Amino acid sequence: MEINASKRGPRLHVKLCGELDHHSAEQTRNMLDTLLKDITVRDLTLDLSGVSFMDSAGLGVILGRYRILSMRGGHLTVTGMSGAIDKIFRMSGVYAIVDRV
Amino acid sequence: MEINASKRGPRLHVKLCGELDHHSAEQTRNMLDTLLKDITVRDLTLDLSGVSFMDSAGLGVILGRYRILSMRGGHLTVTGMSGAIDKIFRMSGVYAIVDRV
Amino acid sequence: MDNWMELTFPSLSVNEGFARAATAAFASLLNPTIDELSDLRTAVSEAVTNAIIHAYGNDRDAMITLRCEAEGKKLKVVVKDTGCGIEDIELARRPFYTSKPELERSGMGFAVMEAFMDRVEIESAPGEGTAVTMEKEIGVARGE
Amino acid sequence: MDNWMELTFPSLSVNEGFARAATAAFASLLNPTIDELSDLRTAVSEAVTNAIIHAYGNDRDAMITLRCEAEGKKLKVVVKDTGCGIEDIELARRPFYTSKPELERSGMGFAVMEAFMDRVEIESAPGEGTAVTMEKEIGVARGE
Ligand SMILES: Nc1ncnc2c1ncn2[C@@H]1O[C@H](COP(=O)(O)OP(=O)(O)O)[C@@H](O)[C@H]1O
Ligand SMILES: Nc1ncnc2c1ncn2[C@@H]1O[C@H](COP(=O)(O)OP(=O)(O)O)[C@@H](O)[C@H]1O
Repeated sequence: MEINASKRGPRLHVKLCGELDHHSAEQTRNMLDTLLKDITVRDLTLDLSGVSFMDSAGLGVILGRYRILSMRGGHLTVTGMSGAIDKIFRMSGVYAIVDRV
Repeated sequence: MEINASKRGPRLHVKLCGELDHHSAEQTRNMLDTLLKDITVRDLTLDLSGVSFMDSAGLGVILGRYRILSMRGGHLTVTGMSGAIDKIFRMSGVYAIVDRV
Repeated sequence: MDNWMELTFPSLSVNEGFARAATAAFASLLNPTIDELSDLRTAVSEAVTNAIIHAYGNDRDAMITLRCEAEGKKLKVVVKDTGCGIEDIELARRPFYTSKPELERSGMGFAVMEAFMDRVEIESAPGEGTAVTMEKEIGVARGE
Repeated sequence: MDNWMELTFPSLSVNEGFARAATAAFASLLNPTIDELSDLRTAVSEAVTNAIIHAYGNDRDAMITLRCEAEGKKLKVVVKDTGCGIEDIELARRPFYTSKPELERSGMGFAVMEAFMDRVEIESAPGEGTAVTMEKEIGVARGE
């Protein structure tokens, strides 16, 4: 997984590129959590337009980061979902807790 | 295999698109031989720029058509070879009997 | 075309992507739509990942078998392990249930398989292993 | 990464492309160059086609086994059949020799395998079958 991050005040924008499955989940999680160690980050936007594959392991990564952010009163936003990723998000009810643009 | 043919006098130009292996060889051979039934065809140019894969079965198809043409005093020309196809042609000495452009 | 393939590989996470690609390559022979291929890749990824994580834990030398069968437009995929097995299949199928929350598993694996395939059947015996059988009709979205 | 896979499929010509794709998907885990992947696909295609045409003739129900093993940067591929076997291996290896000229075989199959892989070994017993073992170092062209 390749990640590209940029920060502006409390907003962190991260673009993920690659396949987000169980194999890449741990590395992705670690990279994101390193960025989230900066406690001034309140709003994380995950740009998934470069994610060519995602299964429920990716869901776990996203829900885990949502928990970290909501504990500090922050928000998680997802963007750039392919049809397949959108299908998983819809069936799992993710859009009820995570913002989308 | 998809083939696209155009004729001008004794010259037949055929563009092949697809993978030329044993699986597609028979169909490719049949389509080419149907075109070669027209005995006014003397020069056949095979445009291989759309051939994404070729192995020695493809070599067999090309050498077979070369034989048909040389029996009627004609020529076979190949063009648009990828690096991989060029490698097979070089190692098998095809360029000694078949023209290339 | 009636065809099949059987693939065996060790339970390494790097093979999740390989299993997806091999299944997609086989399914391509049935002339699927891009969406069908994507659904299939996702479902296979869930089943293979479960074998790696749940059936075998950290045993990297255990083996997973993936079998695909094509009959007409119907594709059957069986993912089989000889791992720990599932005690309560009904519970396992329940959306959001996971026995490994500490690994940030979402508990949505079987739900995803069910949503992306036409039929999902689980056979399992504790201590012996699990076989997940999934079926999907190919070419439906194209209206064939 | 040390990894392997074993794939079994029936001797249908449609599986020539499938076998190439599955091998390429496995080899991709070794981070090959495009040329190396192309060489590998060609060599595997030759060996699988030979099993279909020569070992089994028109028997569509016979089985072919393709095994890949990765050790460091070395990839080993074994294509195995239980078909008619080869009487004279030295003759079979000779460029332009073919026992099936009526099928427009070029007799270049083994020569192509040798040109595209680092090492090719043939084991065969008449009436029992043939195993073609091929090796190629991956990442060489990249100068790793
Ligand atoms: N192959 C398997 N072997 C043993 N247990 C399994 C297997 N597959 C699934 N399970 C069990 O079923 C539960 C639910 O699976 P699933 O819906 O895929 O969710 P998750 O993988 O996120 O836990 C798992 O947490 C595990 O306890
Ligand atoms: N798997 C096999 N089983 C039996 N005979 C084989 C096998 N592979 C190759 N041969 C024999 O070796 C000969 C040479 O093979 P090859 O160099 O691939 O050329 P071709 O396939 O064009 O005939 C074949 O014509 C056949 O007689």
